[in-house]
Amino acid sequence: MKNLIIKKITSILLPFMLMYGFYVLLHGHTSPGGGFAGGAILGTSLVFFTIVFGHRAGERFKPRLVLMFMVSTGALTYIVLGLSGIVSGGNFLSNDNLPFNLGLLLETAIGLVVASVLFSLFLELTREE
Amino acid sequence: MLKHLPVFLVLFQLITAIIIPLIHSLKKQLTPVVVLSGGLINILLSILCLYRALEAGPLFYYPGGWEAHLGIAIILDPIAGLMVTLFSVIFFIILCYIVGVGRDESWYYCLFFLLCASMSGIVMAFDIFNLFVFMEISLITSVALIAIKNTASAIDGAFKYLIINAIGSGCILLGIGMLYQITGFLNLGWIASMIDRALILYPHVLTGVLGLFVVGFGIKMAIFPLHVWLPDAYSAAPVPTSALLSSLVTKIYGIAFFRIIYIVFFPGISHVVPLGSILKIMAALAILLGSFFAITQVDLMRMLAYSSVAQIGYIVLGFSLFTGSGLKGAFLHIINYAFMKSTMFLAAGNIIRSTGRRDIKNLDGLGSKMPVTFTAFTIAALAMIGIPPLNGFFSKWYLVLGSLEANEPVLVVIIILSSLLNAAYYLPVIVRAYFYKPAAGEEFKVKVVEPKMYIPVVILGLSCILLGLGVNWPLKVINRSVTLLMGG
Amino acid sequence: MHIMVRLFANIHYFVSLCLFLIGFYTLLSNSNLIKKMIGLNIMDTAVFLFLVSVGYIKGGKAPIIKNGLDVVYVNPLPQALVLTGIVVSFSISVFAFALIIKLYTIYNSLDTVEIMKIRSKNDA
Amino acid sequence: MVSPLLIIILPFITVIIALLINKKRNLISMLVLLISIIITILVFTYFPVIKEGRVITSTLLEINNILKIHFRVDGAGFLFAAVSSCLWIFTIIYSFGYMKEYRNKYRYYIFLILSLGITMGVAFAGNLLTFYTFYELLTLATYPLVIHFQTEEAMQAGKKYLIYSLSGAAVILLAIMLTSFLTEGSYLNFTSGGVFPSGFLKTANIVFALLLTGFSVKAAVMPLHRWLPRAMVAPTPVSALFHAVAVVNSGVFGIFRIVYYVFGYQMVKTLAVTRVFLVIILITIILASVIAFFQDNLKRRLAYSTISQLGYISLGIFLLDPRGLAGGLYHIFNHALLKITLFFCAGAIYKVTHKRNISEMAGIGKRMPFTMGAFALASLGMVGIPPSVGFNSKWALLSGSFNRGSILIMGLLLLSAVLNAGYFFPIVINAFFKEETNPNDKQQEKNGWFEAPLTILIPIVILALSTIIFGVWYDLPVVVVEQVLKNIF
Repeated sequence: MKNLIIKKITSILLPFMLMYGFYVLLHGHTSPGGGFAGGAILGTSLVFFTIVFGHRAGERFKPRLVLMFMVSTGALTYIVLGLSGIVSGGNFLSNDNLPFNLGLLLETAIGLVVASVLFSLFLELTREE
Repeated sequence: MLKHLPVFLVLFQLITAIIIPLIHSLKKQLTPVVVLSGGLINILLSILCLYRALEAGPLFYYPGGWEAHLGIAIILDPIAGLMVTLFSVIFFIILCYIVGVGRDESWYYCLFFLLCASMSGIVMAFDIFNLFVFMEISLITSVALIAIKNTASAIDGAFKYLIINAIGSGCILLGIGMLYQITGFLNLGWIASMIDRALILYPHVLTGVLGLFVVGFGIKMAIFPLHVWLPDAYSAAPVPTSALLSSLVTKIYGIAFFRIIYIVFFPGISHVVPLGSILKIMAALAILLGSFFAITQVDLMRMLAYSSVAQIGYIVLGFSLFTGSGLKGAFLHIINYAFMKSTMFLAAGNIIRSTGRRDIKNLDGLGSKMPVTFTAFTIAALAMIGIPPLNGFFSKWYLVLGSLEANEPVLVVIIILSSLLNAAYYLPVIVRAYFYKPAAGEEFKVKVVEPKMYIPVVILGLSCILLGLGVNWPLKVINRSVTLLMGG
Repeated sequence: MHIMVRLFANIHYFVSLCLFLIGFYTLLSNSNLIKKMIGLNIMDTAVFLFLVSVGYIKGGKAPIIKNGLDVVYVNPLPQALVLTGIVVSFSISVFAFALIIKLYTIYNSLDTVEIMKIRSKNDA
Repeated sequence: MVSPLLIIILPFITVIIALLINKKRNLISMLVLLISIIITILVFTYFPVIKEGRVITSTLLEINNILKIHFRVDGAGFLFAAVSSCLWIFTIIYSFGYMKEYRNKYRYYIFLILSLGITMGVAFAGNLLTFYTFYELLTLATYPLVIHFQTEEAMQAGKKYLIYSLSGAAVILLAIMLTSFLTEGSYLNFTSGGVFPSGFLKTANIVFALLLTGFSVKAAVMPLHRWLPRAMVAPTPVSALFHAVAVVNSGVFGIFRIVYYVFGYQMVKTLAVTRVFLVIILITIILASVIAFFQDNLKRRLAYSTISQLGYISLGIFLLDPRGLAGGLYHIFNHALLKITLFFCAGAIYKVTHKRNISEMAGIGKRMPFTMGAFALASLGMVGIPPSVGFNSKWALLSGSFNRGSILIMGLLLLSAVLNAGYFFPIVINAFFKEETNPNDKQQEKNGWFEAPLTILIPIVILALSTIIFGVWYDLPVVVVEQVLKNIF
């Protein structure tokens, strides 16, 4: 998009959007919100960025591969965290005997997956052949 | 550690699904190795599951440590163990076939494993919502598995599949919400404990729930009037996909549906709605009309697709008889059908791949050109028709016995008639292939079928014979499942 | 009169039913693929509305347990259901749109009737 | 003495061996001959046991109470197996000559030996389900033989054969399932005296009618016979073997088994269906003879004669009388021997002169004296003239119906014998005493004998002689049948 105003406003807004996304993500276990909502906000902000600044900007860092790795890592992290419940003697995903807050870490993993999936879906759908 | 088996199984499948694309992007040569070893370990794990389920009775598992009425519930009973094992075996053979064909698509494998995970989830879910989630995963992965072929007809079929099944999902979700509203639980066991009260207080709501479930699951199972999406999707999909989808996926929705029916609704609901009769009529129509449609098809794959519509009818029939033998027949037919149909689809895949022809009329004289593939196809077709020593006969036997127990002689006639109809559309294919000569100018240019492509087909075909001679073994497990469902 | 009162008391169920039917009608009656998807989404929304209203308690707070406070919470389970449902419907929509884009590049049309015509022409 | 399983499995193993030695296809026909001889010897090892009146039963595979692959070697089964396997040897030798210049010999021999194994299965099956299994397999294994020439006509005939047979089998299956349901699954093993519970008379009628309908298809009882004349497009050895011996007899044998070993003759007597079926059989006997009278195609005439003769066997079974049953069982033996000879002769004539129609065969006896002589001998047997083998069974049938006190049946039997004479003797007379009508025939120019090759001629001559030998020395069937009768009555 060539509109200068939109570009400027976006560049101002973007950090706040990201921050809000992280806020929702990290406070998900004690307040409304959580991994999916936060991840969605993060992903949307990236989408927003790409819409305004163009595909070139969005795809600057070979995002397809990076995103694929992020999705995979997020999902694997979730599974590994879940398994830590078993290791500590409880059921899968159980939080009872763990020294750390499983909820927060899980939300982070989910957020990672959601944000990267959302963004990669957007990139795939809008890709010009 | 055996306690965690069901989770391990699903997690293993998920992890394999996730790492396949990663490995593929790092080192391409490793992909088939990872895929095949993943399939093998999958078989081992699922056999372990079956063993655990048979040895120590049903195992309930609650991830996160939440109790049954709040959290997710997973069950590992003989039904789940049996289905998981069946699925992993067929799955592995089809994987071998894909590797043999040499598809260089890491995403294809990834989706296959995801589908496998969601299937395991469906059969092991003991709370409705968890079931719903797994069903949606399997919906999306199966559509992706169809659309991955990227031809116009495949995408058309996939879209149709997606939209119609999404309506089904909506219905199911609405039904789940209503059921939750009147019972206050999502766990099947707890719902069942509340259902008697609910039947008295809200009979109409329950009828509505049941209607939504029948429509929703009916779409997913492709039971007769709701089957419209199936032929387009299966005939256009890549061959391994249609083999897997047709032989197992729709049947596993059936298992999920009837598990809900048996645990929650049966037998109280029969005072409110004649559920059994409705399902029986649908099944009978599916059996007859599916076969009739199959007879009229000219395209081999479409014929096989319509035949799946008919075969789903058998399974629904067996379940909806609400008798012991009927249930045995249904379970046995799920197992047998998985082997028969995947044989046929993979054989058809070989035929199409090496000749480029899909029309039945153009297959004259192919039998001598592709003897191995066609022998397997013949065995599977004869099993479908129900020739005694082959496996298809035994499931029909139990279905008939179940219908007699349920005092439904009309259904017996329908089953027998449908075997004749089966013969009417399978035998011409075989006869043409073996005994007709290709028309002038229509001679084949057959590409060589490599052993790695036909060995999976042969293994599946042989297992049709072995399952026929050794019906004892699956029956043992099935008997356990049946007593579980019949609550005895 | 009595019926009206009951209807008003259960207005969310009524609305969700209406939305469901509107969505369903849209899905069936439109030949445009995008409009079909809109119909599907309306249907999903109706289901979500229904689910949320099932768990809603008037004056209830967000269901996060803090020590020592004894307040009325809304039922968290339906919210979890809706959240999951939204994820599912989102992914189905995205997938469907991906397929629609593919169809559009193949047939250069979004209309199912036209696509059918083109297909039958291609077959013949 | 070996397990019946081995006899049944042996052909299947042969097929596997045949597939392995695919390269040396010439060996296969010899291998098939060898195996059929071995099988015949193995079958005859049962003879001492049968003579003592013992019955061997063995269970191969017990899936559960319902589905059990069970074998039973008794007199009747032995008779059927012995007749079939002996005639199989002759057929294979005959095929060496007959099939020489046709294509797909390899397939032909493989399915021929496969059918032998399956026929042995039918003979030795020990319960209804096992019987049904082999009965169904027999259809599938003989189909490739029926359509062997793959002409349009053959394909149509094959289609008809399949439709009729599979539908019949489906009806049988329905009946078996009903029986199994009524008896709670556990009493399907053949037992002399019957296993069907006596409580359900109404259902018993239905089941019996269904079973009879199903088996009538292969036994070619009249309204269900239409596949048989059409199936005459098959190569002559196949017509001879299947439409005189194996396939049609399997139907008749099925009727025998259900009447005496499933329902028991006491019960059958009380069933209403029995009378109806008896009438249908009598109509079949007479009507088929009349139709045969008007056929000009030799093989078709023989086919209709087969339908009529099968009626005799069914009649013998349905007289429900020791003498009558003996007649029926003798007639399995006699008819097989006689009809295969007749078919072989027809094949030899076709092979040498390419003539199918009787009207073209005038004077052919002078050219092919051995073949037509054999034909004449077999015709004598068919009519039932004493020194020949056919006399025994007709006599037994007559005395059976006399015991039953039915003058009508006796009269119809005699009438049918006259009709037999009426459609067989003209062929013989025509062949020996008329002048050749077709002077343009190539063979006309050469004088003298014009017999078929030795591989064709020898089986014909041996079989024709044996019709007389067995007519005089009738111990073998008598000994066996006596044991069967002792077992049943």
